[in-house]
Amino acid sequence: MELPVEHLDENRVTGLLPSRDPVRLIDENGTLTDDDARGGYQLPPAEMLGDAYRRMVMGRRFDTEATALTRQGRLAVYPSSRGQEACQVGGVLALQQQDWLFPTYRDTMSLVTRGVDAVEALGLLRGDWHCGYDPMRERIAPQCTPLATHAPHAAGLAYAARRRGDDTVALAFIGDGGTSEGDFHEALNFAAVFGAPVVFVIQNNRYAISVPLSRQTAAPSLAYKGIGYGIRSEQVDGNDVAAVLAVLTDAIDHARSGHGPMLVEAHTYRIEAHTNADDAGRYRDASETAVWIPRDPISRLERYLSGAGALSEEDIRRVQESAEAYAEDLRARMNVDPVVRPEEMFEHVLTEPTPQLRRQRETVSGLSADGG
Amino acid sequence: MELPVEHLDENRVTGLLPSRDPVRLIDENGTLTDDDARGGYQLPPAEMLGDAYRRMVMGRRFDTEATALTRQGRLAVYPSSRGQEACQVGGVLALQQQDWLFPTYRDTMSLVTRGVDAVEALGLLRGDWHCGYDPMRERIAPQCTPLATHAPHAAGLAYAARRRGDDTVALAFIGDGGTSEGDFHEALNFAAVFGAPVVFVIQNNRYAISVPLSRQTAAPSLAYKGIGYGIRSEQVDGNDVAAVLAVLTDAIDHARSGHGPMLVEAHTYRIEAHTNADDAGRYRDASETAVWIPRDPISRLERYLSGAGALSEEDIRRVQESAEAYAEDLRARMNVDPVVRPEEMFEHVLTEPTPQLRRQRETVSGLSADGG
Amino acid sequence: MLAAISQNGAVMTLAVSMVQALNAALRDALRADDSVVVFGEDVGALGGVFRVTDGLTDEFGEDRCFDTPLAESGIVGFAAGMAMQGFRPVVEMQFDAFAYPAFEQIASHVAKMRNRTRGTVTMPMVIRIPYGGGIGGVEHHSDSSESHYAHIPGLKVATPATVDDAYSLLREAIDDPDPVVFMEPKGLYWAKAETELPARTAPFGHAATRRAGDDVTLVAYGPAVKVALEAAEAASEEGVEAEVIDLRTLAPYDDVTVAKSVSNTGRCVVISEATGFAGIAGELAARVQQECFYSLAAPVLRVTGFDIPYPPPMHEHHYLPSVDRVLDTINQLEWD
Amino acid sequence: MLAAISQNGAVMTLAVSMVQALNAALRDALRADDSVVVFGEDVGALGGVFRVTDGLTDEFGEDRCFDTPLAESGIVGFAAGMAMQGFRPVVEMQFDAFAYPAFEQIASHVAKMRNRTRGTVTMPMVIRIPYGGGIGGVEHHSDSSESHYAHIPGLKVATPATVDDAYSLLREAIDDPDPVVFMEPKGLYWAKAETELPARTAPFGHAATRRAGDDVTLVAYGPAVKVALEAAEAASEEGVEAEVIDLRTLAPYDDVTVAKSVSNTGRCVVISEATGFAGIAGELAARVQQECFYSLAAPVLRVTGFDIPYPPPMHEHHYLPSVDRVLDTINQLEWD
Ligand SMILES: Cc1ncc(C[n+]2csc(CCOP(=O)(O)OP(=O)(O)O)c2C)c(N)n1
Ligand SMILES: Cc1ncc(C[n+]2csc(CCOP(=O)(O)OP(=O)(O)O)c2C)c(N)n1
Ligand SMILES: [Mg+2]
Ligand SMILES: [Mg+2]
Repeated sequence: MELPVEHLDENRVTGLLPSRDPVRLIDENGTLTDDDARGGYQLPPAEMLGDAYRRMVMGRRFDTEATALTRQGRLAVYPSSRGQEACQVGGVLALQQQDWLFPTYRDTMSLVTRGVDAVEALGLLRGDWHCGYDPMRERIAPQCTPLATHAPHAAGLAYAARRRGDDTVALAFIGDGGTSEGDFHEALNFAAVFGAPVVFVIQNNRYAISVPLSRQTAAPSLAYKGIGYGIRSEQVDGNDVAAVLAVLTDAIDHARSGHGPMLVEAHTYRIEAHTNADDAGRYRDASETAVWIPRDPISRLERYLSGAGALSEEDIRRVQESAEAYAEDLRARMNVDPVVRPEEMFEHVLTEPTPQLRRQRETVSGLSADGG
Repeated sequence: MELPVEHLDENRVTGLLPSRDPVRLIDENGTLTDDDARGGYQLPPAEMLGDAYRRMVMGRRFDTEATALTRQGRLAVYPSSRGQEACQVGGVLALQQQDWLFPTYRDTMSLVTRGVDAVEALGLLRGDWHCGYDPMRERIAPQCTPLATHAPHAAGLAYAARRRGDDTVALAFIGDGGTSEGDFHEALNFAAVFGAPVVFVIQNNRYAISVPLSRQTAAPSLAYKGIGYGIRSEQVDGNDVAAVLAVLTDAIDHARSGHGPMLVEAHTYRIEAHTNADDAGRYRDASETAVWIPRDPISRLERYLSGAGALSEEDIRRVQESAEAYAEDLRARMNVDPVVRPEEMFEHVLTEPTPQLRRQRETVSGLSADGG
Repeated sequence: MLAAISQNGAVMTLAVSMVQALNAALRDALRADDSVVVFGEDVGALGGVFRVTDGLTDEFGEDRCFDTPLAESGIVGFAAGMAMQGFRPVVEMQFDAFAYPAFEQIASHVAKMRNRTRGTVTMPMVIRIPYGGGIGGVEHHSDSSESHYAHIPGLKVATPATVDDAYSLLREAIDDPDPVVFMEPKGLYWAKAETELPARTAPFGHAATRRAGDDVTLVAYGPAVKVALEAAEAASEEGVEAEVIDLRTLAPYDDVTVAKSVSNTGRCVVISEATGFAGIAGELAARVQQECFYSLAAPVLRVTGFDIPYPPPMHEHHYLPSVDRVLDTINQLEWD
Repeated sequence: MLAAISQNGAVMTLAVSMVQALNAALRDALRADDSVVVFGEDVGALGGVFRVTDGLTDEFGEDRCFDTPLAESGIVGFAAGMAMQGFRPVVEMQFDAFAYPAFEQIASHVAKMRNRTRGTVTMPMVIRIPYGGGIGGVEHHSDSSESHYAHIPGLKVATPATVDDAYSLLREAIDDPDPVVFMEPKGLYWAKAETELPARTAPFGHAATRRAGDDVTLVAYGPAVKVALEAAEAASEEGVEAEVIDLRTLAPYDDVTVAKSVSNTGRCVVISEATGFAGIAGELAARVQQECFYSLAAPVLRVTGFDIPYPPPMHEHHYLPSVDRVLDTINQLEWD
């Protein structure tokens, strides 16, 4: 006697669910974990870890400098990703040159890690233009502020690239809060139905501004959302860059080799307030943050690499020096007022301005010529 | 050494996943299934099954009559739910008086099953007013046309009722197509986070107009969406009203007793075209529909009840007679032109019409007095 | 079959419906440019609920015309992503009101992407929206949502009122480097005209004078053009000659043609099915009074949908701008 | 603390900001009516990103003021469901552009539910939307979306320009049996006034004359009222006395006050931060020319945001209606 639907293969289900516990390769003390915690993933090569270390240090220095620039009035606002360096750097290093990154408003560190000039990367937050870099050149979509709305773009772009015969993969970052939006759902579903090579990486940093994870979801963990779309899922210790690299490299391979999208939840923590303008004391206790300090992604890798003899005191000093130089250059360049032309407002609305837009532009030119 | 997140209890996961195969109590031949297929559910009492039988027959007759009324120009359009009687009737019979039903545009049969006057139930499709019945009196939300958009309402209403101290449960029907909408996602998430007593029932009838399930989702089955919200889920043979009743009664109990929402996927099939105006031949083969004919929910229950000695030939005849009488009454009443007052358009826009609305109403009164 | 018309360039005069013209435009665009893709709900095997995409999957394959999951925001967002890779997606929203879930994608991304990125990321896509009433549809099936799109900078909004324009404007929309919201008047879908396809009419931003007249200018677009023309004929019998202007595109908007006409006639009635308050008709009236202030013999008046939700089918003839309402309004134009 | 002001009814004159007045209105409404609930993103412990809900969870508990998942459509839809059970939800959209994902719920349900059900199901809810620019916000944080809501029948749209109105209009909005989109001008959030709360001003549908003058009428609302008043002062120095009208509610709209003023002055400028094309300013201009045709000495002109996406912070002062642009426009009003 027939069932009304085909009988489900047990493996289909288990193959889509994430590991029970987040994958972790290096623990908080810088020690390699045992097989259980690894979920079958291999430690990335030492060279890659060294590179990740250097970039995390640079990234953090960038982040600190950006926050400092808000105090000097050089940035309107800055959302720090301190504590999330393993995600920001691991996500980018797992990508190849032909791949695309879809960052959110918080992921400025990932932009500079991918090679965007630091001043261009801060364009949005400085306020001279919406997107300070050329997305087509960098293969990085504009940082997305309306949460989750970039996720369907990533699915569409990845699908389109595959249709063109490219082996491009898209990696879309999203916050724990962003997963609650309808667009997250629709993006995952489109990606799965069309087999788009896109990896959705949830940086679950426990907060959406002030709203804690428990108000965002009742799921066992966010990675359990994947199976509902037929998307293979994984969860990873988002403060262990080795694990992030291993899991995302695998996920990107999965997508690139035609197996469709993947969903990865990286467990991490937002160490700073939401932005420089936020007051985290209103909604969380310093004692909670304190728990996450020893889980720091940089110190953990530093300890591991030092222990493994792959990082000397001298190496550390050198990395720090170049980070300082980088920050200094950024500061210097940010201290120059950008040149803005009010007419530019009218230039990129449509390919050809309408007669009305031309008249409006003249109004502004007239007034600004008058000093008005 | 601590994990960055709490270790997940294995039972938490398995407790949220649906049975591997849809729960089924009575098979296509009207035979009781074995324990394996039952997923631990008990057969509902014979009396309840007898009632379900009668209502399914009435429901189908209603459905046939409504389609006939489109041919007579008495209804603009009618979306048939033929073949989905077990869901329409089982869903309603599982509810108690204080509960709320949130139907979609297709679920007119569920309205009449719940006691809405047949003419009022057809108000939307006749076109004299948007909603022909009083939702507050019937405890049935207006049939919802924009797909999935009623799902957040059901969550909000259920939560609000619980806040008031009522033990009301909301049951929201949704189609397989509707599950792709962002509002479905947001509704499930809100329901879970706020522990709202709402049961979401997916009538997976394999099609969204012409789009087959395979274009709608790549999930193992739609019930696997529940775990991503931390919502307990189940799947059921949607053509077996005994199983639908058992599963939904349990789900509603679960919600009523404070355990939060549930997601139930009922596997069924849309026997007719999308509406009388649709041409199903364009997108599916008659041979596919033919497979579902023997799975008919009514004949299967009829066989079971007859075999169990709970339904005589005489009983069957009597049910058919009352269905005929019901249809005849409906036809007669639908053949009377409804009285419409154009002024009514202006009366329910705001509680107090604005001066502008009053002037606009006068325009219409003026013109319609002129016969314009 | 219409397909035969534009195949191999053969041109023949036939009675063609607007639906057929739109279908031909899609077909010809798919042929002309590999980067054109058509997708949405039910546009594949079914050919769309209005059959505008009829036969496209058959002819061009699943890769060029395909069904999607039922999610409008996803459809538009997915299209935006494809556009970033050089595709020219033409997506269908099944009905006007069902485009609302995509509002955020349209307003915050499709319309702004080019601006945001200083022109480096463009959005050459078309969002087709069947709109307007008069077809006996139940609620959500007859909204006139064009004012919302017209109010969003960065979008073009086109809406044909003739069969030729349906073809030509849609071809132009697909070729346009900017995103176009293409509003298709459902009420005119089955109206036929004798024509030869492929037809090419005036480009975006050029209104068409559908009827000449010296006494009053009727400004309309989409479904209201038919009403305007019928009203003009009726008025003519009473000795008033109306000039009827069909805007064709709401954005870009053709100030010149409208102002020229009103400067001549001195009177103007704007006709639009959309709810009047804060809609596009207000814009048109505001511009006309500004640009033609000294020519106006009477205030610019509007005949629009009322400020109420679109009513149920049995009421809709009272809601829609009718010839009677237009004539009544013309009569109010201070004819001394 | 402001809380002290309206506690135990004690009344004292203090410099109160608009944020504080809104907070007091919510507080007093929560006290006055058990069915009022406040929810949205970050409205709980944080007190809202603008602190409009500061202290409410503390005082009234998690049941009365609570955080939700990050999903605007869900927030509005959930509120609609609660309203069906007799609650009066007051929901916050964090910024103007972040209300767009809720567009479908607002347009197709909140606005239409009463109509759909012949008045049996009502939607006594308030959707609070901080809107407008001038605060140096990055993109999506400065949109003026009021025209969209004003164009949707079944909604009321209120927008205060003074501290007293912030309090009074919000209290009225919460008490209103119909859904109200409550647009809060971010640019005026921190502007203070010496006042006594609870303040009660004129009800919905009554515009306020903020300054008397016989030469020209400036029609404004929300953030533009300040610009209008400043422009009026500047014009006065040049001998032109402007009457400044603050609409207070866009829907219902007060035709009478505006028409009376323009009939007297004969000149009118409409000021609105929103993109001009097809926005509410067009409606206002269209109505004025219709209602005051014979009094007008010059066309009704508009000073609005340009037809471009809201620009980045370093450009916004060029985008926003400024005193200079208003004065320039007044000068164009045919003063012969
Ligand atoms: C659609 C939308 N709604 C609201 C906001 C306002 N907002 C900005 S950041 C934020 C919280 C984001 O949380 P999460 O997704 O977890 O990312 P995180 O900030 O932690 O990186 C909110 C609500 C927004 N940007 N977009
Ligand atoms: C938001 C929205 N988009 C599109 C439509 C048009 N439409 C009406 S029914 C339908 C298919 C619905 O499929 P499903 O959810 O499976 O329900 P079923 O018709 O099978 O009962 C579509 C696309 C709609 N009603 N609402
Ligand atoms: Mg977060
Ligand atoms: Mg279906």
